Amino acid sequence: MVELTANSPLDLWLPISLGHCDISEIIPQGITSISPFKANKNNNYTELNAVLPHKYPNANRATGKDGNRLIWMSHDTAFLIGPAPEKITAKHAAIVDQSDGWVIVRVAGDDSEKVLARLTPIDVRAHHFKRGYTARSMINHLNVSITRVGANAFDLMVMRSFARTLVEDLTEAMKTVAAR
Amino acid sequence: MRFSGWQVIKQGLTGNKGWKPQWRKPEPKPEYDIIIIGGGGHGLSTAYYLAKEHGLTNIAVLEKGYLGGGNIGRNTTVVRADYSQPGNSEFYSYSLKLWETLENELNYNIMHSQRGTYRLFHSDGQRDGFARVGNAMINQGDDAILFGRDELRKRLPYLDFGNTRFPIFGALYHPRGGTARHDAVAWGYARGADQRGVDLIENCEVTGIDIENGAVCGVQTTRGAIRAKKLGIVVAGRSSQVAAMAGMRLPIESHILQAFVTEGLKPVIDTVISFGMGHFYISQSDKGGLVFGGDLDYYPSYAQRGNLPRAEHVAEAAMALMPMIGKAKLLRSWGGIMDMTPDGSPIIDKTHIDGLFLNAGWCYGGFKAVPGSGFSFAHLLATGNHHAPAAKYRLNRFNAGDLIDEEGTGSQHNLH
Amino acid sequence: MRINCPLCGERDLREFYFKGTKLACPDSEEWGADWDDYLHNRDNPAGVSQELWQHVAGCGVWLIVMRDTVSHVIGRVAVAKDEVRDAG
Amino acid sequence: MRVDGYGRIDRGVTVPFSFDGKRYCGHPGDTLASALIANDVKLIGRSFKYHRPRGILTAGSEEPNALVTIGQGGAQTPNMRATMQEIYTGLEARSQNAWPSLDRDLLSVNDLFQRFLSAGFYYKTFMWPRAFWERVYEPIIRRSAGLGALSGVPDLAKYDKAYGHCDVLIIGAGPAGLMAALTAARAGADVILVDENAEMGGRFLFENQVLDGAPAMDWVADVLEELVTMGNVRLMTRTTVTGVYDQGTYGAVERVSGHLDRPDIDAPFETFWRISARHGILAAGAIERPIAFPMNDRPNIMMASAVRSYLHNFGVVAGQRVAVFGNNDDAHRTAQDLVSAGVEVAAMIDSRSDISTDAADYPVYRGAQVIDTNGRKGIEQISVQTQSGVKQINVDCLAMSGGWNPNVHLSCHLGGKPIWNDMLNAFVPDPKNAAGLQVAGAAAGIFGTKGAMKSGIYRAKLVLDALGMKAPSMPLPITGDEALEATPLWEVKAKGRAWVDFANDITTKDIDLAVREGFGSVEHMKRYTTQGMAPDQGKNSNINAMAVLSDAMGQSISATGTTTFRPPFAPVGLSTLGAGGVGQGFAPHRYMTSHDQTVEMAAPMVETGLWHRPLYFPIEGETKWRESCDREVRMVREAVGICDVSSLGKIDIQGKDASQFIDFIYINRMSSLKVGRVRYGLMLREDGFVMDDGTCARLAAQQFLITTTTSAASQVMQHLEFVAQVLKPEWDVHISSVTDHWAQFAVAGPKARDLINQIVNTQINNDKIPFMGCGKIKIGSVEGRVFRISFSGEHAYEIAVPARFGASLFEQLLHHAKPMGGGAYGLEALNVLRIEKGFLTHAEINGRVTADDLGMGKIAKQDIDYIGKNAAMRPGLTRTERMQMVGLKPAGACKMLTGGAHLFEVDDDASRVNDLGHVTSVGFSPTFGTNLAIALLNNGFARIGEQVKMVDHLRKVTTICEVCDPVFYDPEGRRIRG
Repeated sequence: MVELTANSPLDLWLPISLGHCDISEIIPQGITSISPFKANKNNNYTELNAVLPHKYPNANRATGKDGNRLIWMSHDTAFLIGPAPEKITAKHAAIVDQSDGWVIVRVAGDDSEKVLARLTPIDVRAHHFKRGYTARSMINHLNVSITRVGANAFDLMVMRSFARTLVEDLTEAMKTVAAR
Repeated sequence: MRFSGWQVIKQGLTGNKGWKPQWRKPEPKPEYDIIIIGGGGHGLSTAYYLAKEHGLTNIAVLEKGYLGGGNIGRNTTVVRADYSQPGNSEFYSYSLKLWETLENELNYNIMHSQRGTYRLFHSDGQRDGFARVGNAMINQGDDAILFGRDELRKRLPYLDFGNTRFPIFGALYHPRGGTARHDAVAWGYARGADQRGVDLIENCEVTGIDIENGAVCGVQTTRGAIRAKKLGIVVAGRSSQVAAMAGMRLPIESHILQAFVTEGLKPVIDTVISFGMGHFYISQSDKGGLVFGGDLDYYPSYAQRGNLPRAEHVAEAAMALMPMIGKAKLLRSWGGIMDMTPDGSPIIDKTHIDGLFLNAGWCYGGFKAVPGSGFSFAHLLATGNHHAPAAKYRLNRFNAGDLIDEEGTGSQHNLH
Repeated sequence: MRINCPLCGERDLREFYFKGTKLACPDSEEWGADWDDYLHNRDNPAGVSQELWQHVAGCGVWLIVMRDTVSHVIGRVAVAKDEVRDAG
Repeated sequence: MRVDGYGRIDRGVTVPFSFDGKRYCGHPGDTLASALIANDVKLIGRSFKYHRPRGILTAGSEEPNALVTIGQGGAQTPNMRATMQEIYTGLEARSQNAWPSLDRDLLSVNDLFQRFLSAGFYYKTFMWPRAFWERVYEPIIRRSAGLGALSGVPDLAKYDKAYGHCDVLIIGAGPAGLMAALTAARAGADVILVDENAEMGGRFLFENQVLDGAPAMDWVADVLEELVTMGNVRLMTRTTVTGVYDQGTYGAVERVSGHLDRPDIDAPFETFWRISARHGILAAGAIERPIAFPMNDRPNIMMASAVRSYLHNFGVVAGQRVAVFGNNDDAHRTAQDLVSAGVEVAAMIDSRSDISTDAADYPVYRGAQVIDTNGRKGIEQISVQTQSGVKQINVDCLAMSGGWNPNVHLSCHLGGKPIWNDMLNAFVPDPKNAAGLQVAGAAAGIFGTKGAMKSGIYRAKLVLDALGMKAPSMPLPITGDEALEATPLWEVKAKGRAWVDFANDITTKDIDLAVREGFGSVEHMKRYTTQGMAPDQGKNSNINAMAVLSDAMGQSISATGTTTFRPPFAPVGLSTLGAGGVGQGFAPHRYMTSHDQTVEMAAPMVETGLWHRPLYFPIEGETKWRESCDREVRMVREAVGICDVSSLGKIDIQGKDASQFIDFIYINRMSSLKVGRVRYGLMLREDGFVMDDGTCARLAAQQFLITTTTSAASQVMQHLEFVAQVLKPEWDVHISSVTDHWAQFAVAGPKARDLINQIVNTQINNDKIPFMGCGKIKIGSVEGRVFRISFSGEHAYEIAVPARFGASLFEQLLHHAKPMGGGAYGLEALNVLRIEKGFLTHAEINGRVTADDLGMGKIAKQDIDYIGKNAAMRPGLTRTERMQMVGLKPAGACKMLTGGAHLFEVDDDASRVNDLGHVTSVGFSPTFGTNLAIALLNNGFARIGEQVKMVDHLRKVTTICEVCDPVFYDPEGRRIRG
């Protein structure tokens, strides 16, 4: 029997530390895209929340913690980062396995805000973008999900095929920040 | 007064006191045979050809501001005939032929410089697409050459052939393409029309179009009412507003196109180059400034100014393609208002109102079209018949589905 | 330019895509003047215009934006799917 | 020459640099201009048109004359302002626009012919003979025009971009800006304070002012210290705000390392900032304006304020015997400060006759004007028209002041013009112009120190009010409020050329000529003379030119008006604005999971829609791409081939309305599709033309998976969201791109099933997965999907696994295929295979074709509505003589077919009027041993079996072709079902 092995486009690329910033790949147990159907949206996600590990997040917010986090991803979708929820069915929401569709890169360290300020048009400074906040925006030319997961830590998600461009952009920004 | 080198010397020796106004500043008459609304490049060339080709001289050009103040004075000055779609091919070819004799015809040095245009391609598929265009150009009787990478490298060694994001495979070269001094084109036509008796009336804004029994009878202006039985609207950037005065709604959305110029530099780019994988094209003016542009800002605007994302994209494309111009400094940026149509091609047509004619929708191909557009529109105004090279630029072609969609991007106005 | 996305907040122009004037799609199944108007003809006002944008690099929502084409001042921004539902 | 006891430079350290190859020394804190003045260098460059000797005019970013080239090779930067360039050890500066040398410039002969080179002369000549324009005249003009030169090699320095956010952006850190920053910061607002100089302080740097009884710079130091320690303030020096954009967006250039002799290798040369500010305060000060008097362009004729700046900030003076010419009180400060510093002031020439001169300790000529100057490469003598006649005065420096122009530039970037103020004799900002941008201090026409500081506080308070913040009480330092009394003096009417625009060599005579020739509107004058279009962007000349124009037109300055102020405020390097674009940075890369192996296999890559895809996989002995391609085609036809097709768009559509949604987006019916089945589908745009094609698989009753072409994937995704959210919001449907989640491989060829069965846990067969069927597979512990679809005409599958297993699956497939005579194939073979089978790509779906044109009209639904149905009914889209998709094969002696060639009747000329269509795709078919093509041909369906002539002028090919059905290979479809 053939057994396939798993790998990541960033296997040989990360982690990287430069100046006061470190980037590393977070490989979650799974990523499940959850898009509530109208009935669930209309009853404030009551039924849906009953089968989710955390509340379905409001816009621009993430719920839960490392290893099991719900991140608001778009006008109709949140991603569950963690083990796939078992009880959820197509009755509640459109469920799509995105475990391999996106890569997560954690940007951490004292200069992480400065590095991100070179690449994203949104304001990620702590008093504007607190822990538990998430945003859909851009990193250079890439569409990205940015979530603050700690005092100086952010999780960036991009579609898997863009992973190396994300790392290249981050590395370049880390270099210029460190050089100043 | 005829312009010539001798005249320049003669006047120079007498303190340059003998030069005369290049056109009169007449008061509007109560009535004209034909009124052209819009004293931009197309309006002035229309008036010129009405006088020259059709002997019609009881003509007024009404200009809201100053002559040549519209897109003729805010473009990137490229003149070419490299179109492939029936309708465009014959028109731009005709227009280029007019360009080639314009200086001597107008006795005005418009600095038409046939320095060639290169359209770069970056894949085999794009090469075939450009080959289709180049073959269409030759079918039309114009010139085109397909250069591979090696030949192109010899000609344009300063392009990044080594490490650019989208490797350069070659270019479609159009030797007769080039540039011209934009303002001078407007002034040359203005002087030529004026010499033939056309009244060029500046600071005269049309505020209403008078229509009786389905026929045009004149206009209301900030300088009073003026009668005419034929009226040509040639007001790129304000076409929808002026047409609305006649109760018309046009297939036009107005978009902003930014253009840029650097400080003067010693000669470095002796041709016109356009990038095939990002929106960027560039030439160098006779004064030494690098003149370049890109795509629309994408949102409708009448503001004659753009925003940063487009400016940055254009500069990034410049750096991707030719990093040797990195040390050139951007001096000025500006925005022209483009009449974008649902197929990217213009309109030269009669309207459902007798005597009301429309010349609009040039998207961003207007500058190179100036001679052809004026010639064809004058023909239509004077004879009532469509001039063959512009015969496909009908107003109802969108409804009829007879589109001239060079880019194949469909009915969304801003995608052309 | 910055547009206030009702879901994401105020964001830079570069995150948005402009499609065109917001017009109601005609009901008729035959080609006719209503379709010609929908696809091609525009008021194209020099002033406030009702426009269709997508927050494509953000939450993906389609927006109805009231925007002045001369001053670029942006007025009401609404989520298109809510707006249409409210109207219906 | 240095003046002891003056300047803020560090005299304890010397900094060597060179100018035109000659070595000099300066001190830390010097600009190139101040260091050259210290070394008594007067001649810095040659003017644009007449190549006249020029020196330093100003001490700021508005400098029009002292433009130099810095550096060598890729670092060579032309047109750098000597007044802004800080010196560092090893700085190499060179003069511009002079040949063979600055001192002896051959083209200075132009100055002798100046009477023939007046404004616009070139429009009147160089027309004969015609061919001479490109060959003779233009090259000469171009060589003599321009100023500095690019090196011609790439700029290798680093640049970057950044975003900033704040409540208040304050532009300019002079008296007004610092007060505004302090006020806003103390209230708790989020503040960014930028200044274009190396140090903050604005005018205080350049004057000897006293605040609270101490030097003003002590106060500046205190303020900066307070601001630095607050957490809510970002101070940015060497930063120029270059443009104001909508909704409080500002562009700014920060000069990061261009002043350092050994910057960090990763440090950017400059950073381009995009700053989003809820409010802005423009406190950019004012620029002193020159006076247009005859021969006012000689080296060492300087702005009076610049003379003062050089004295106070750098401790240098340009001359030992200085005259000052002005129309205002401020000019007297220059005279006074020079005297205090021990420099001889030979004359203070004041055009006003009604001033008191009692207190002056220098000679004052009231009601006098400079009417001429002398001196070859620097001023030596001036002629002064005094009330008692003309007097010659020997001087080595002349300071001039025509009053001050508020720096209104940025306040006009959002449209609108400044307004003329008769009291100030200057244009001041129109408060209506820039929403959200307050103007304070000299930029608003408030020239006195006290007034400027007060206005800084006031403007900050307005901003704080709007932010809902409480303004702190702000005590004002004790200082004077010296009013700027001035009487306008634009032009000295005397014999000789008086420059208005130094940088572009425009004199008052040029403006007079423009008016004489009818170019009297301000825009016409600008365009005709080119006034204001030089590197200084008219900062020194615009207002004077308008005044001279107004005079010539006999109208007021406010009636003349200004031209439009446009970004950038100061020139911006393209490397800076385009930071990130060099090399690979211009656009992202998308990689498939097989990428690394593919590169290892030496496959050349090509990009479609940002995805890198292999063209072919060369094996040993193959030297030409065709050899590889032919082998790969035969491999698929005879054995099995593997192709990574992960880049095709994959979109998951779910919901109770998914089925009618799918029916609405495709022309053909999908709702009848059974679970586990796949159907080909064609999508139209709203305008009735074909948008894309692909397959649609029904995974469950309410779940579909559709595929798109690689290049149209994002367009289709956006289109579907538009349909779901805007056209059909009442439908319950969700759309997700799963392109990146699945690694998908085409396995094609007669042995495809055998190959798949070697790696899957449970064998597949024709019953389980029939043609156009789909289902689940398991490979070891990995669950995947299989689709029985074919783009090659062979028995084929696409198998998909989660992307983390993609590389491994590719490896396994190759490993197992090898013994079967199979292997990987690339896009070249894929293209040949699909041409043989007559399948479409975007070479055919060119945005101008209808479903009918592609022979697909027959699959369209007749009963229910779908996107594009109505628009496709237009007469122009339904004519039978439209171009239709056909196949072509060579039928004559020439067997060559080329993409992009056009088609004609065999006996017709290859000209436009005879054009019948064109070739969209070409490939050499090893299967048929000939070239095959797909083409769009007028009325093509009716012409099958006939001959046409293919002509490619560009590649010089003419081929007689037979028009065929585009399905060359296995038209009955036996193999595909096999």
